[in-house]
Amino acid sequence: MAQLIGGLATSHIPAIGNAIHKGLQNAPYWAPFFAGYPPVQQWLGAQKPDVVVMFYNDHGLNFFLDKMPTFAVGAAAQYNNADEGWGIPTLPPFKGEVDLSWQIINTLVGQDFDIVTCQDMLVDHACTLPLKLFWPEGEAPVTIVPININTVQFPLPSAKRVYALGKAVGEAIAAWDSSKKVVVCASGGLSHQLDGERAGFINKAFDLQFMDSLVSNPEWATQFSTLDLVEKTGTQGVELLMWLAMRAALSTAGPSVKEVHRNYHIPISNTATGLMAFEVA
Amino acid sequence: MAQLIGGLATSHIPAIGNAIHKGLQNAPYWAPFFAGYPPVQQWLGAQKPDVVVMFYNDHGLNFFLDKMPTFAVGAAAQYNNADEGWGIPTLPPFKGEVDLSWQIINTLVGQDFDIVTCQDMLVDHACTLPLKLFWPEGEAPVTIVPININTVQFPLPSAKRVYALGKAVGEAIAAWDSSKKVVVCASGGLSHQLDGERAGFINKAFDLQFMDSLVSNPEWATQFSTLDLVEKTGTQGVELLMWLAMRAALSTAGPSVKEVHRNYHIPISNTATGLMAFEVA
Amino acid sequence: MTQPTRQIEGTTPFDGDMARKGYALNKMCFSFNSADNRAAFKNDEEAYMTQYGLTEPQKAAIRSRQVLDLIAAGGNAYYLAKFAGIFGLDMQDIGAQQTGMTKDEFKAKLKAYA
Amino acid sequence: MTQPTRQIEGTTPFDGDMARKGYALNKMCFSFNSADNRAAFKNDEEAYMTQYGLTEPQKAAIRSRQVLDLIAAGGNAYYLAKFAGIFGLDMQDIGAQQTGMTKDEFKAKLKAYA
Ligand SMILES: [Fe+3]
Ligand SMILES: [Fe+3]
Repeated sequence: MAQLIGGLATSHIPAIGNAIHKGLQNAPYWAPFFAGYPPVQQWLGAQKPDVVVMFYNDHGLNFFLDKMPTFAVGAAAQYNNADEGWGIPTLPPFKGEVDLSWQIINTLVGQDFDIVTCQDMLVDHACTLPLKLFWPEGEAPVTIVPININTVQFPLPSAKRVYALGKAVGEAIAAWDSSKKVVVCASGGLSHQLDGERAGFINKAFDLQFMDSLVSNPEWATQFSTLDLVEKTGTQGVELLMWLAMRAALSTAGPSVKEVHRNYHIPISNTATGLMAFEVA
Repeated sequence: MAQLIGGLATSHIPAIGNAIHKGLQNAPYWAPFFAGYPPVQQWLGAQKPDVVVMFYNDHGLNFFLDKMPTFAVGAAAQYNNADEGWGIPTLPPFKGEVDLSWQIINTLVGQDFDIVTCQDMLVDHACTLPLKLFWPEGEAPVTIVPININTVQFPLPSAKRVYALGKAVGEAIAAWDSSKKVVVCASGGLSHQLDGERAGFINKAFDLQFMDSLVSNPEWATQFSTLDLVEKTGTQGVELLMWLAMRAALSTAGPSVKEVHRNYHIPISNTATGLMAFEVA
Repeated sequence: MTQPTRQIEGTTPFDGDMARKGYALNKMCFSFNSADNRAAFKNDEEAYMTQYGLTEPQKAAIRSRQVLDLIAAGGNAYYLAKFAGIFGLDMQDIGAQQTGMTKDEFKAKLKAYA
Repeated sequence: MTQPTRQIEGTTPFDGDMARKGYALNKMCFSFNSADNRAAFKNDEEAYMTQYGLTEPQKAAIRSRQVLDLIAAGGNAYYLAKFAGIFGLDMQDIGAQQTGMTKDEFKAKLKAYA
């Protein structure tokens, strides 16, 4: 059976791709952000996972309001990155782990998750940037299964529902007939708001409490409704749902987790950026 | 509050559209099929519903395997019919009941159904033909909310899950702040199989038992797995899931239902055709 | 796939394995919703199949017009119906072909269920 | 809508009401994923807006480049970002505009959260 060895979580922002492209990692603005990643890169270098299951939210690249899914699971052999409207250079395609995709799809539908399956799927910066941040040299030596969670159009799935999804994904990984090592990854958050008179809103106290909760009390944030989360974390801060799904998956792999590393830096663009890595204990 | 007054169920087959187009309703082959509809047409003429919530399955017109939903709810102001590959004349567009669409969407996501929302949606013969059969003269005097249930790609949602969906839709209709009269409609089945060495398979005994069960024991068919249903009703017979969703919605509107009418005729094309109409009692 | 495999006689459920295998074939058939695409296919079948990236077994199955071969190549009934439509075949033609009957025999078989 | 309305200061959740209202506007912004479409828009904004069926308030909001107006017209942040990108505006330009600050003031506001 496959082994779920740990979990990762990171913020994503298009500007990060630009900074990587321009080699600005050590510029004063960017250094406190990029400095967070080497410990996680080293951990990954030692652990050598084969597959990343990526919880992320599409930003209007692959999905539009004509067919807006709540949860969408990729089942493609290859995922292409593409122009999201800003002409930022795209990353090379990523290889899909199709067997695991179908393992997850079968498990989820079997547990009454009404997912969309995607045999063709463009992946945006939210899916690609974490892989570049964790494996900065060349192409990431992993295959992927992208799982998209709607943060674009309300009603969003509740935090509770997302947590349940993550658990089911964890169970699917554990039951996968494979000798591969898997990590789950969350891409999104932490608190930020791009739109409205409250643009630029950040909530450090909440973010830190949320990061702490993931270590030992992972269901803490499932008490909040979507509007609670908007109020506390901003309209795009709800992307922390990805972190919940990731952590829920880990909860199925062992009785507890060990925090490998974390970083928190304000601001990059309009965002409070967070980074965490967990090992199954 | 809106009133859910009854439910309809009918088979759909592209050839029916052709027969209507060519005026073959009284031809010997077609008469036993079309003869089933006038009592239901009269009932609808007396009841005068304003809105039809249509459970149907897309046949590869609006959805492909790149984004294949389990459940998709239409939220468009207008739904266009289109060529499905055979060049059969299309029907004029249907008006959407957008307020009810969002009422249903909000209720479903609130109850942990992970639906796809569609603000743009082509509707195929499965959505259009029932309306033409029930209102043969001119355009159907109703607005619609189409709800698509995957029967194309396995894993399909289980019969149990579809029943739960139908119940939630019924609850959403009952809680809709409107004075409109609503009927729920199922389009699909009954037993038939188009593909494989078993093509042409029909199971009359099962169909009749299923139709009976809908009157007084509506959850009867939820005991069956998807593969049970394939075995008993054929690869496309699983479209009877639509009937289950429709009946489940009715179960929320009153303690029981009264059967208004039924018809069952073998065969049209490769299909055992069924028709039922229920009134909330 | 960890799904338990259960055989149903003469039946191939279109599951993940089939969906993977048949993707290009089904995508081509999906394109036949458009009359222009149907015309383009008829005009040059080989070029059209190559454009959609069909595998060699899929191309052979399309050339053969044999529905059972198309299913074995990953074809899905809902999409294959659009391919059959190009040749004016109805569901009873297809049923007859798959069951090795004449169309009249197949019709009689259906009627016998009544 | 039977959803209880709850006000969050300076915030417009993109719910069903907004999604309905903003459909044409967001569809146009979604089209800006393509460089060709961005060029077509820049070449003739009015014709492009008409092609996508924008309402008069949506057209006015696009002409004004005012993000708050675009939101009021049903625009969604994820799609509007693509419109802003056409003019080389980053998220801090947009944040400054919406909050009535200079960009430096807006950056200072963000930094103060650290
Ligand atoms: Fe984001
Ligand atoms: Fe059908």
